[in-house]
Amino acid sequence: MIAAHLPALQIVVPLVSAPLCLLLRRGDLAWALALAASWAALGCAALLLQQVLSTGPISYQLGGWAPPWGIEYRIDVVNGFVLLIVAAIGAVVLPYARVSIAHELPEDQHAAFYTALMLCLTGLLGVTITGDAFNLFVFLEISSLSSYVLIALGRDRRALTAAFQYLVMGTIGATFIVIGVGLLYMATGTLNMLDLAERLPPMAESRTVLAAFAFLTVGAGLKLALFPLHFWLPNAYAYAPSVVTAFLAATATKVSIYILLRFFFTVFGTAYSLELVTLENLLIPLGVAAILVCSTVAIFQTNVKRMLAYSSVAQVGYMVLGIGFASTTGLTAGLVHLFNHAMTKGGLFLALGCMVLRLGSVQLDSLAGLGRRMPLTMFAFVVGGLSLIGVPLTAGFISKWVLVQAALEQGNWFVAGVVLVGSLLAIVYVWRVIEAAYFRPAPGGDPAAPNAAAPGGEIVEAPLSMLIPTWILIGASIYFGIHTSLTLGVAERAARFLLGGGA
Amino acid sequence: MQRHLVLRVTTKLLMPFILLFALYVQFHGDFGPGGGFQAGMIFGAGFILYALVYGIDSAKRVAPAGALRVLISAGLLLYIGVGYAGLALGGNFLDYGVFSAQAPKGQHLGIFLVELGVGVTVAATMVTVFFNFAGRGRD
Amino acid sequence: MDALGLYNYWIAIVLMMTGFYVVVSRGNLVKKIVGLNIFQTSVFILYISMSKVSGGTAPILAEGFETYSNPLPHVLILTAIVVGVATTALGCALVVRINEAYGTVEEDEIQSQDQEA
Amino acid sequence: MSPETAILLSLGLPLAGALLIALAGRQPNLREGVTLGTAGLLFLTVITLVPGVMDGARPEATLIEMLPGLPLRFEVEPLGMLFALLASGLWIVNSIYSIGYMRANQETHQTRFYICFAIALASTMGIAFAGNMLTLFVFYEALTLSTYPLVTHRGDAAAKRGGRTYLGILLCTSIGLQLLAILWTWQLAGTLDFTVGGILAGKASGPVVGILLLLYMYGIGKAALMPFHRWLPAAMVAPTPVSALLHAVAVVKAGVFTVMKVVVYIFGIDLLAASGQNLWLIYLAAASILIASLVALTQDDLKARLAYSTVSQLGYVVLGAALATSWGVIGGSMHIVMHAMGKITLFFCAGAIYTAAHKTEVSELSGLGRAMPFTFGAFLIGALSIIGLPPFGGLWGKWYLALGALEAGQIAIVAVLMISSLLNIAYLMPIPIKGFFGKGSGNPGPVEIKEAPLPCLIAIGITAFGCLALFFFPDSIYRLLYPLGL
Amino acid sequence: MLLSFLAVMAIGMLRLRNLFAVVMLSGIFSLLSAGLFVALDAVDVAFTEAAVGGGIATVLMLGTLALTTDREKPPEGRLQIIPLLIVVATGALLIFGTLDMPSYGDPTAPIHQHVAPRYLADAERETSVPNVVTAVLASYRGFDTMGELAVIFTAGIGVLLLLGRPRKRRERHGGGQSGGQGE
Repeated sequence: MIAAHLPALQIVVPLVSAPLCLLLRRGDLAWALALAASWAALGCAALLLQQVLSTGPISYQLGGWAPPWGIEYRIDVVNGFVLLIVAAIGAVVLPYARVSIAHELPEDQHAAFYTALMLCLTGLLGVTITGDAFNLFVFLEISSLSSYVLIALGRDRRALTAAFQYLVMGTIGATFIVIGVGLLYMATGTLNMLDLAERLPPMAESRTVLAAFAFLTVGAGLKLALFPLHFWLPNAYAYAPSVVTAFLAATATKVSIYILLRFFFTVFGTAYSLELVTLENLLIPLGVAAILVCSTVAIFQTNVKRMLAYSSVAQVGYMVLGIGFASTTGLTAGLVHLFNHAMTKGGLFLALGCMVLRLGSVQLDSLAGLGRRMPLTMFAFVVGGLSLIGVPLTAGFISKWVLVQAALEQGNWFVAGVVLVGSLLAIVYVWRVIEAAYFRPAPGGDPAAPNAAAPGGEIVEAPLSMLIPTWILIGASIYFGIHTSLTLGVAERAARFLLGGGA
Repeated sequence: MQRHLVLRVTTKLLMPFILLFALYVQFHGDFGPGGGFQAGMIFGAGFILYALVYGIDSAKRVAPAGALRVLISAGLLLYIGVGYAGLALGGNFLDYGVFSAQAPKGQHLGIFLVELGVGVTVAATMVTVFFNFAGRGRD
Repeated sequence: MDALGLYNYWIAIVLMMTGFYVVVSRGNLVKKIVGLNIFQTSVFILYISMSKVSGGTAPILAEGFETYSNPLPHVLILTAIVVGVATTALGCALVVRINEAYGTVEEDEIQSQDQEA
Repeated sequence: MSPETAILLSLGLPLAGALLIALAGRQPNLREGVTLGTAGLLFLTVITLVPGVMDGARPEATLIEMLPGLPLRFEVEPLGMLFALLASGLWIVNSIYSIGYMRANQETHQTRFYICFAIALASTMGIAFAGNMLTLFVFYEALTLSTYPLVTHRGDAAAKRGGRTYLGILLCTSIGLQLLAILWTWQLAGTLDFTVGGILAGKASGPVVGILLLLYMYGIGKAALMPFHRWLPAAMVAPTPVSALLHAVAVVKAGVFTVMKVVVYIFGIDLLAASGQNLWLIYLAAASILIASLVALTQDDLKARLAYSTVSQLGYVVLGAALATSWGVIGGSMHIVMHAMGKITLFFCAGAIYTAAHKTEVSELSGLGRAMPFTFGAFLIGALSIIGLPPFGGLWGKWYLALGALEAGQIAIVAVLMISSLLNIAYLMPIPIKGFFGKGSGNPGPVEIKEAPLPCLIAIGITAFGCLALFFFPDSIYRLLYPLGL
Repeated sequence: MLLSFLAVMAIGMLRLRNLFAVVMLSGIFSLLSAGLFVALDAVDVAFTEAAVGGGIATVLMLGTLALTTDREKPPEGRLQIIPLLIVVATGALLIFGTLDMPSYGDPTAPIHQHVAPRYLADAERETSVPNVVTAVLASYRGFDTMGELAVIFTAGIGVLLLLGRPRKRRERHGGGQSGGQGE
């Protein structure tokens, strides 16, 4: 009974928890509920992926109406994988949230905060799981609106402007997607993705379809901060509350990338996306530019959160590269990096959250001597940083390895070089932090800023409830750097599926 | 505006009609244009009018923030609840067919319920939003 | 493909682009929101125009009519409108807060304030 | 104990040691006891592997499959055996020395020091026993990272600058060039396992081999092939035991060891010799030898002078590899050992001098020899061994190298070897001579200067004796290395 | 014709400096488009658009103006080139896209052939609701509507979170929303 309805539960369990959180009013109760819901969601995702891996794609008809008349949920290896990532991050971030939020938000907002967080989770999951183009838009908006709110809750007033900027950009992006979907609908008369995939090839020449393709690409590009469209991201990540940053950085862009994949390979089909439109000529240069430019910009940031935000844009570049190659290896690289980067960045931002809790700021200078005073947090950051660089035995190494493989397969030496240069740039910005934390003496007298949270200005290690989640993610980024059969295996199957089942 | 007698009276007179119309739109949506969403909008608008004329405070007395908070959630919960009911009765999520022996009747019932949910949440949200904006202005 | 047959779409597109231009070119936050509204409303027009069937009538089944316009776009747009107003509400709320924090709703002034801060 | 367990144990022991050290951080005696104990056990464990390898066995152990078709795999072969023996053996000595040195100079963060040292050794073992290029690369990076805190040990501005150069050059070369080369190899050969005769034979030829070789040689920054040698002098800021670790025990040795492995087991000397791409490498190495020696002449800071001497000595090993002849390979490998023994002696002495007299400049050493004869005597021995005079081990390395050069028909190289030996004399001998015969330059008169603390002296004694011993028993090493020639 | 009116409105909004007028115009814009929707047989949509665009949205924006300012500071004279280019490019792309569209009102267009007919044919029988729009909205695509409701809900929460607490006198950056009581 339950098993048959997992796809619905995957979405509805977190969704129903949202209004309940609001009703509970008391922050801690709301938190407990949200926690439970997110773990349930993780459970669903795990079961779903396991089902898919064993018995192939699942289709679920909402309202019992057969597609294309009703809305269909369709889970295959690809979005099963993404679902797992998103749900996992949600489940890890929530335990962390309690202390961090208690510190960053006033008491009477907690319940509403968890409501918004659960809505965001619901939206992201919904986007990932759905098999209906318009339904995708609706859930995309749920996640977007809630994330605008979440970002605006940051303590710095710049959070407000960042949120507004994001709102404008996001809305434009969403509207573009609507236009794209509308054009597709106009051309085919259906909204169901598979149905579209069947009906599009005959009209591959149609200019309407081409326009739709363009609008969808740009719209998704805005959402995933594809290089020239990334300007909203750094501020948004830098000024949002720590938990929110960690959550969004690890999930939102990933889901947008999934949207891109879905439309390119399932709806339009490999043949169309890569042979007619020859997308790689667009994606690969953009990816390269993203890696080089944004990594360089990251080097010059003094706010560590902002630095990592820029690095995120660069990392998106790697994934886009992977997609651009459009070979099995390339897609595998993209997907595996999707996973690895989610773990690494999530962990890094959580570590930063611990610092915010104790120091009240993540300016490079205020981290001085932190290596002695918050050893566990700082070491977590170091490991995460290494994974970002792509040092062996970390997840980052695996993604880079596969990615360069893909580049070499196509004899694309330039890109291979760029990927490695990207890691070199990463060394620089990661090391600036490490040096500050370990080899700069702590400012005497009052450590950290005047707004240090800990009593007496003495900096102590972050509480376990925050350290453990941080280390879970960091640990994951080590574990999946050594034991890769799971990630690589699934990612490769997904890549095969996209290329094979796409056209 | 506390002193404009005409306004106050006309509002008093209009109020029932607006609300009535809202209800009509709500429940007649199946047959004519309209439905939960529009109804909620009208209801909210009517209430906002009331608030404008009689002042926020009296309006808040009628609909305290806490109550609104509950209502907002209630509507959504109702909708989701209907979905769960579908599950519980062995159908798919949001499958209304199972509510009754003959599917169409079930469908009708389900549609009625979800439209109600929509109406409640929309109206409550509108009023909340308005209150928050207005409340912002005064201090 | 007679041009006349596309006239509707084209006007809609022109409107759309006007709104879009307001959004990207104007520094006043309120005006940006207005722009977004125009932008979205015109998208709605585009959708609805495609649902029209000449000689059809509103898709409320009744005796004496057999051709109806296509209901699906209407449904989609109903949803889209709601999403639009939700966005507007949030946007306005943000603008109010920004105005409180910065004392202005002009993008450039806000930026200059952040610079010196 | 079965070979597999021995292999895994030799990785696990240092790590376990690091853990214990961390726990024992509070009581110095216990902490350093642990260090010594671990070192001893490690050495014994490695010893157990020797007989088998001597008889041609190639014990293996596989950890896990890291990437499809690319497991973390270990396989002990002669070269690695030798390297492991050397590193684990010298670790004991070095620990003894460290105890004396670190305490005498009241260094801070001693716990961190010993921990990182142990981890570095673990990575060294990993490099030594690596069964494929990926494994080697993994531990190569691990070694870089674990030694970084040692280099920046003091934490002051200079140390940080040094550390930055160290890390910058090593990581950039390894990620930027070596990783690329590895991936390319994987692309070409479809395997990265070290196999006798090389894996690229028939897969690559002509210019490809040349480019690959270039990528590898410069990608292995630890081999300090000019012009990527800057990190070595930069790392001089570190305390002396660390310098010893860098120069003798682990780091640079890991570099040249990797070079050897790549040439012998990835390219295969036949392929290299056939492709003729090794010529430029030969000249490069020769140039590196001579230039570095000349630079060493100009250095007044003792440690810096030794550092450049190291750069030039590494040139020998690379040269041996580049000659791509059996004698050359054997000579190069043997030189790894000989140079390690000699250079560690020299560094110990330098450290001892610093500890006892706080002198770092060569010009200040006049007359010190009379105050600390033992140290300077050891220094003399080390120097002679480096120069390659009998009766010291250094001779053999150069001997086989010269043979290799002749075998390859590179008469010029033989000349280079001779010249560089003369240069060695020129920059090394002045130090003991000054020490013994130079007139004590008054301030602080040699009177109150005594020998360094006992542990240091013990260590120095052992290594100096080592230099002597190696001269008399080269044949065991030779028998161990002999299969490489094939 | 109606459309042309709309165009005028839009241009007006672009030019006008007085935000109050602009908002009013946008209200009228919505109402006009509502009228247009009626003309296009989309009564439900028209109804909603009137209620939303003419009503709520306008009220919201007026509220915003009341809380901020109703003057837009005159933008630097020259009209920005890059935005214009972006816009023109997008527009051109769309026009290009329309070229292959079925002409307006053409009953043989694919959208009238594929999915929709089933709704028109069976909705009443299957859901006993004559208003097909309602049927599709609430039943066939009921899940979309649930999502839509969630969006509204989100907006409500958002406004609650953003404006729900009385403003503080000084809102310097660094210590933004902290302290103070909820409603």
